[in-house]
Amino acid sequence: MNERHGYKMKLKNHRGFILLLLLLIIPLVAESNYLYSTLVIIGLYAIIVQGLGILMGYAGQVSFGHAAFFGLGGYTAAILTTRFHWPTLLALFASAILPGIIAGLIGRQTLKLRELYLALATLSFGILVHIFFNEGGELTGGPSGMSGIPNLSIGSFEFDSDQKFYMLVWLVLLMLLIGIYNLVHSRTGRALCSIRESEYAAENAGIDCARLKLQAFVFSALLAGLAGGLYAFYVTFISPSPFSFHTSVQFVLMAVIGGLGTFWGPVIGAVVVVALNELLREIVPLLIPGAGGEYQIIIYGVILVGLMIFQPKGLSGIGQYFRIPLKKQLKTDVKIRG
Amino acid sequence: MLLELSGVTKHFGGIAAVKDIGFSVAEGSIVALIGPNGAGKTTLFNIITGTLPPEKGSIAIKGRDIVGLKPFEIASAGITRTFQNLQLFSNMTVLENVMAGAHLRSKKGFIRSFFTFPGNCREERKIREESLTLLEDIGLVETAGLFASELPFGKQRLLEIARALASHPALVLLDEPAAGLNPAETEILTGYLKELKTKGTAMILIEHDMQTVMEAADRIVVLNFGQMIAEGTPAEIQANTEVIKAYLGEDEKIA
Amino acid sequence: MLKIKNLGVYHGYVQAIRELSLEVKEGELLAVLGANGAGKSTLLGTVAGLYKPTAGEVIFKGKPITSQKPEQVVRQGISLVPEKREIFSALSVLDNLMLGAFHRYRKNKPVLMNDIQEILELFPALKGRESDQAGSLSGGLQQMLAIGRGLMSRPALLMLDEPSIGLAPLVVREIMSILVKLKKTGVTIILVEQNTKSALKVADSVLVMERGGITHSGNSVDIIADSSIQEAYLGRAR
Amino acid sequence: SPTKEADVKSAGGNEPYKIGAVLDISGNSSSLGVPERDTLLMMVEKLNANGGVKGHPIDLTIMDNKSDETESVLAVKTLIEKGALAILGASSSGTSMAMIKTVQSEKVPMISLAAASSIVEPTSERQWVYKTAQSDIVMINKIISYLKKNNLNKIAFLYMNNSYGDNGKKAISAAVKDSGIDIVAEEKFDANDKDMTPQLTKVKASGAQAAIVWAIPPSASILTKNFKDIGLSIPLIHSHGVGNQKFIELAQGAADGVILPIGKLSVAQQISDNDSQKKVLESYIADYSKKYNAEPNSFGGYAWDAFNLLVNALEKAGPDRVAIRDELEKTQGFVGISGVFNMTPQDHNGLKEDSAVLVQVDQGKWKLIE
Amino acid sequence: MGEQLLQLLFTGLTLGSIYSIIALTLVTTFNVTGILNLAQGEFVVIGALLAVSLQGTGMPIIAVFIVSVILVAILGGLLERLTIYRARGASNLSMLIITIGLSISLRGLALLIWGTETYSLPAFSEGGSKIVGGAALNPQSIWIFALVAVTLTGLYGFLGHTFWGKAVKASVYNQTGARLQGINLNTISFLAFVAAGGLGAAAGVSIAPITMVTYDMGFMLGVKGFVAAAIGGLSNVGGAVIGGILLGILESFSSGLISSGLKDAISMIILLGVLLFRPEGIIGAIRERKI
Ligand SMILES: Nc1ncnc2c1ncn2[C@@H]1O[C@H](COP(=O)(O)OP(=O)(O)OP(=O)(O)O)[C@@H](O)[C@H]1O
Ligand SMILES: Nc1ncnc2c1ncn2[C@@H]1O[C@H](COP(=O)(O)OP(=O)(O)OP(=O)(O)O)[C@@H](O)[C@H]1O
Ligand SMILES: [Mg+2]
Ligand SMILES: [Mg+2]
Repeated sequence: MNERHGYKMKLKNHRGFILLLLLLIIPLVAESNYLYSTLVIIGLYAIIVQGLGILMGYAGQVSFGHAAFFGLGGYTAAILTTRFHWPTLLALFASAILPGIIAGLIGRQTLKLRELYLALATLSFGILVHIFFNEGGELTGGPSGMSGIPNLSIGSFEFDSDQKFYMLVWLVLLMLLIGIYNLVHSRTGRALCSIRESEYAAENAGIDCARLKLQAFVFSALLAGLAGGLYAFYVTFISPSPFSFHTSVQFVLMAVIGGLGTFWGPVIGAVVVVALNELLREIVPLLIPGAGGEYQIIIYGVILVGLMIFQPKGLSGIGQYFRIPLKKQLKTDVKIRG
Repeated sequence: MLLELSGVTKHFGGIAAVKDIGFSVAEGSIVALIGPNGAGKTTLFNIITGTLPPEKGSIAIKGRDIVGLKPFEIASAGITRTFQNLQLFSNMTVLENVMAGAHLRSKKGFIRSFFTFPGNCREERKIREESLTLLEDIGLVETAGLFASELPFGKQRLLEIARALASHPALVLLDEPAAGLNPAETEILTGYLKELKTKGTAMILIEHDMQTVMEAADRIVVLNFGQMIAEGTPAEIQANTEVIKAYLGEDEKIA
Repeated sequence: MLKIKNLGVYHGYVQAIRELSLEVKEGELLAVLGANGAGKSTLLGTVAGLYKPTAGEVIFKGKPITSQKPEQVVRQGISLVPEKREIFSALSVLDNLMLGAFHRYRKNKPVLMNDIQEILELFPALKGRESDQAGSLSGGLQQMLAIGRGLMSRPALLMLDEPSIGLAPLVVREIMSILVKLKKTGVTIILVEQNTKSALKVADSVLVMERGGITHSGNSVDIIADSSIQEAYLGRAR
Repeated sequence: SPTKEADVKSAGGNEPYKIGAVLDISGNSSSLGVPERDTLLMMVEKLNANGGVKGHPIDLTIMDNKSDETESVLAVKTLIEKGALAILGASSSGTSMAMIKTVQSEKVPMISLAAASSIVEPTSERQWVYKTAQSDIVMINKIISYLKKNNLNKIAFLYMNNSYGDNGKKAISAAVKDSGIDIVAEEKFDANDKDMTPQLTKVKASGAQAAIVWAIPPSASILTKNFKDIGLSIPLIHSHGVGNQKFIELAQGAADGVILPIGKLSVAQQISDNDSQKKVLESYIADYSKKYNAEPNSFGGYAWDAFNLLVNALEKAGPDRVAIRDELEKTQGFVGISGVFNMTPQDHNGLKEDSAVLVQVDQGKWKLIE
Repeated sequence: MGEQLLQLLFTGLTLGSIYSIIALTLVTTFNVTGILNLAQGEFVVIGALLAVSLQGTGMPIIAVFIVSVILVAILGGLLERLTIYRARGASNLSMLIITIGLSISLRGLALLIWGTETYSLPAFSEGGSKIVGGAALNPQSIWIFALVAVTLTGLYGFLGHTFWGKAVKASVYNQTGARLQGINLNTISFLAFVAAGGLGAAAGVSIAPITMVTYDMGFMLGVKGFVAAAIGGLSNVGGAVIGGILLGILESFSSGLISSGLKDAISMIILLGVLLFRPEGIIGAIRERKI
């Protein structure tokens, strides 16, 4: 949150919200299902990465296993609706809660680990869950997954069109953003950051690191699960493959590309990664006639590397180039006191 | 008595870092902890704050045994500290560092943080004001907006002190606060600490600058090779030949 | 020996050094004083090649070494003992000392070993700790190690950034006398200190920095006489 | 990636018929997607060169879903946006399944190139979905009858731990129920496992009289090597998943004696001249090897079938999605690469046992048995 | 039964040899640069694929081996200069992402050049598996172990017993400190990646006869190697090898005796166990004092 100049920053963010709202109106005019579904996917990822952003960017705890929570959410929704015929809305709630609970269970022990070791632990958790999806037999439908998931409906209102779903997803995201905005500018947000910076100091300032880390972990799992549930209702078919380790890495990519420890980072990250994929799909063939996926992959990787080299703190940092330094503060700084 | 230690012991491999230490700190008093390098002073701090578990011994604050409590619990019991090898929140601003230090001064939990109740805002504003005054007092207010990592070394140490004080602790453990300050700055700091004391904050002070120690401390505890070789008033300690031999050195004159 | 011509250094937006010029003679012990944030560490860091100056030049033994990389600067015979110590905490004390000599030789153990013995003689507190992890040492011991490592490189110009930090009074005096001995062997020394008293005892000449520039300079005697400096840096009664 | 067909306007002046394809060109199942893409490109070129569909050139847009289900959804939506009359693909079951909701709700005919029967069943919920690859049951039945003939009634079943193997397993366990054959060992392995000896040692211990394997190379080849190495001598029966020269190559000699059911493509020269498919097969092989100087494989075959089924329907129905769908469902006696298609409202695949043959590997060549 | 167990052991060793060589290459870069190179698997694959192409030209296998090692070593160095070197000073995470980016691009490149096909290489020594005590042993795995042994001794000698080795370690723990002692980090990281490339290729060429090679195989290999390395303790070359062998044997036995579907699950659970109860790996290293 590094608010170098208190409320000024807040204003800036409000501008961000307004800008976002305006951007969200446009597609409603455009009336393109393709655009809607792209935005739905972006929205879902943004939800996940927002949570991951809290965990990684603020609390400083890496997770390479969030695809697992994403999947758990998806499968919860799928199983509850198809196998047990729960009402969809209820199932959606469950799809957020369950991953949250699981995160709570594994978090206590896992979060004691640092950096790479935590990354590894979450990674292996992710792989375990993915194996469960594959081996779940009747319950999960094994490798071929399960189809026939109903549309999400609230009362009699059914989210059966891309447009409706688009509005739902981004409404959810917006509300989350506002909440998270408050969070990161609150005492809790500060405490999270201090954990990232130095756990020893944080503890000695009376911050219960273990608890707070766990809360952040559970929260991020909840969001991932929620997104998973929405995904299941959107595609109405679910199989293990979208929830593999690759996806976890994708989420981390989005978080880092967007900019860790920044408020808008996750959204930016999600937009950029998905949009980049779609753009390359369109553009590459124009540049290199007859080019197949190969070129897309290569270019995607190259862009990734480039970003990390030239913008290692993430894209949302670009703003800093335009921000004027706070002359006054820095001048007085060099003054000696006494 | 605010803090009471007895029989506190800790080994590292072969070395007895701290051996059977026992002394006590009265409310609103300053106890100085001195001794050669490697005597076990910082280790003792780590033990008191719960960062390291003691092997033996008891530690009680206001009569309540705090051995085995987690550091954050001990902090909420009213003990905070500074670190000899700085542990600042480097990528947070100076102000944020202090406000984080004031964590215990407000209550709002994870879930409530998602909403902005007027109450929360008031709380937040209060903390902010308090922190700024604290920075004012310690002379860092101009740098409030800088990242802690951008401060010069000496000011980073001052920031550590400010952060430790932010939660209005009953007892502060200061690990060489004057290191990296020049004599003039040290004097200002000493004055500030004494003022704090009159406000009722007790302190344990690890310091190699005898001037400060003698000026500020009510009592002095001397460690050597993990053992307590002397305890008493500044006057007594200066007279103590063993201390002079082990630590101060013969020709060290103290004003 | 070392010439600095109107140097300018920035940290981000902060100008830490502005139009600073100075000259250090061979075999001189120069003490640099100044309040926090005056720019002392930045000055040393720039000479050592850690920071790139935006203006001016640094000349060592007549050769310009401006904005050379640290690893190059060391080979010129300049060694810095940084204020944050920068020891290799996971390596043993012995390895730390050895690496101090890295730019001198890469093998030839015996020679190295008796150099190390000499250092250990200077810091008896480190004796018997040779195989311990440097990171497990106490703050002061780490400081000694850092200084010892600096000495191991046998520099022509030795720069120490607040070496007295965290050291017991006895040790501080020990170190100061070591510096004097070194100086006698012809080593040039720049000593940044906040422990003004001890520093002034040993310094030939003194230089007071403020806001990245030099406000006073001269031999230690004059400086101690100067009342304004008394006020600002030495405090009363010292 | 949308690979535009060379010169759309070549045929007549008429405005082109837009169709789209979503293929797994990169990613896990790229070995399926690539030959399919090549085949489609070849077909479109050829068709447009000869005047297209009633003078309307075909404007085919191929998109790569990177073997990813989410990408599949996005891809198919783009194509429908762009006004595709019908969708070909996707290459594998998962990616196909992911597209079904969209084509069903948008009412766009889709012809999948994947095998899983769940793609087109229940047809009541799949009015718009068709597929050209034989369902596993077709192949399984071939194998069952072979087992019966040589009264091998204790079998071991090994399968790849993905949807291909999974469907195989489902099919066979259903098929053996009342056939007096029982599965004495059932083992699976991962697509990227490097050594299947452990599974095979179990088979060895189980006393099975034949081993049936449901997998594709390279793991299928590795398994075949291991099978030889540990000296198993029972008949080794593979699935059509290994129906390409690569399998034999990689097995490095170990493949000899392997038996498998397969589409007729790989044994085109050996099948009798009065087989209705013979001509079609030979022309496809000729065209393909001329253009890419490589043997076509069954995946390319699925694409060939899908494309021609669609063209067939287009000729009758014209540029109208509903009509195209109806025509597809009416398809009768269509002679393709994978077999002779007879679609019905209940059967959106339309292939029967006669579409497959049993072959055995003999000195690194397919040899027709029966 | 005994025969079956022996067979499982042999298989385990074969797998183990593969995992340990990968783990070893990973740990090397990690120890020397502090970077966990997720593109390591791609080095392996490209090494093997190059070998396939070279072998097509009728070169003797030994020449193939050498040439592809050299080529990939160059590739490694090149990539380091183009990416890692330019990003120096960035956080570990950024570095990790960079290596992920590299692995993606390299995979794409491999796909472009060699397509989706699976290739294979002839074993170093003629005439397939040997039957030992009624169980089949793949002689290629012995070759791989030889490579492991050579690499291992090399690394131990270098890191443990040379002055440069110390310098390298030091540079991982404290970059500023290292530079102030005259240690040139750029050279070190450059050489590290050259080595990573070369070792990767060597691994690739020697495992290909068993595993065969497809353009997208690197990722899975990387993960397995990563797991193996972690079981052995990430910063411990010897541990990496032991971890690899353990992982191999574990997989073989659990798929032979329990369930092939769950073998990965089992190794993951073991990994979690190691992480939680012995984060420094089965071959522990001392943890340092933090404050
Ligand atoms: N985590 C640890 N592992 C091993 N040894 C340790 C550890 N912590 C402290 N020690 C040893 O315990 C002894 C006391 O260390 P401590 O830091 O308490 O000394 P100190 O009194 O603070 O010295 P200084 O004045 O130099 O800070 C030292 O010998 C140190 O090496
Ligand atoms: N990493 C940095 N980023 C930004 N500004 C910095 C950084 N390091 C130092 N500065 C600024 O540069 C100026 C000089 O810092 P420097 O550390 O050289 O002072 P100093 O004389 O060494 O102080 P001290 O005696 O406390 O060590 C200070 O104003 C400080 O805020
Ligand atoms: Mg200490
Ligand atoms: Mg300084």
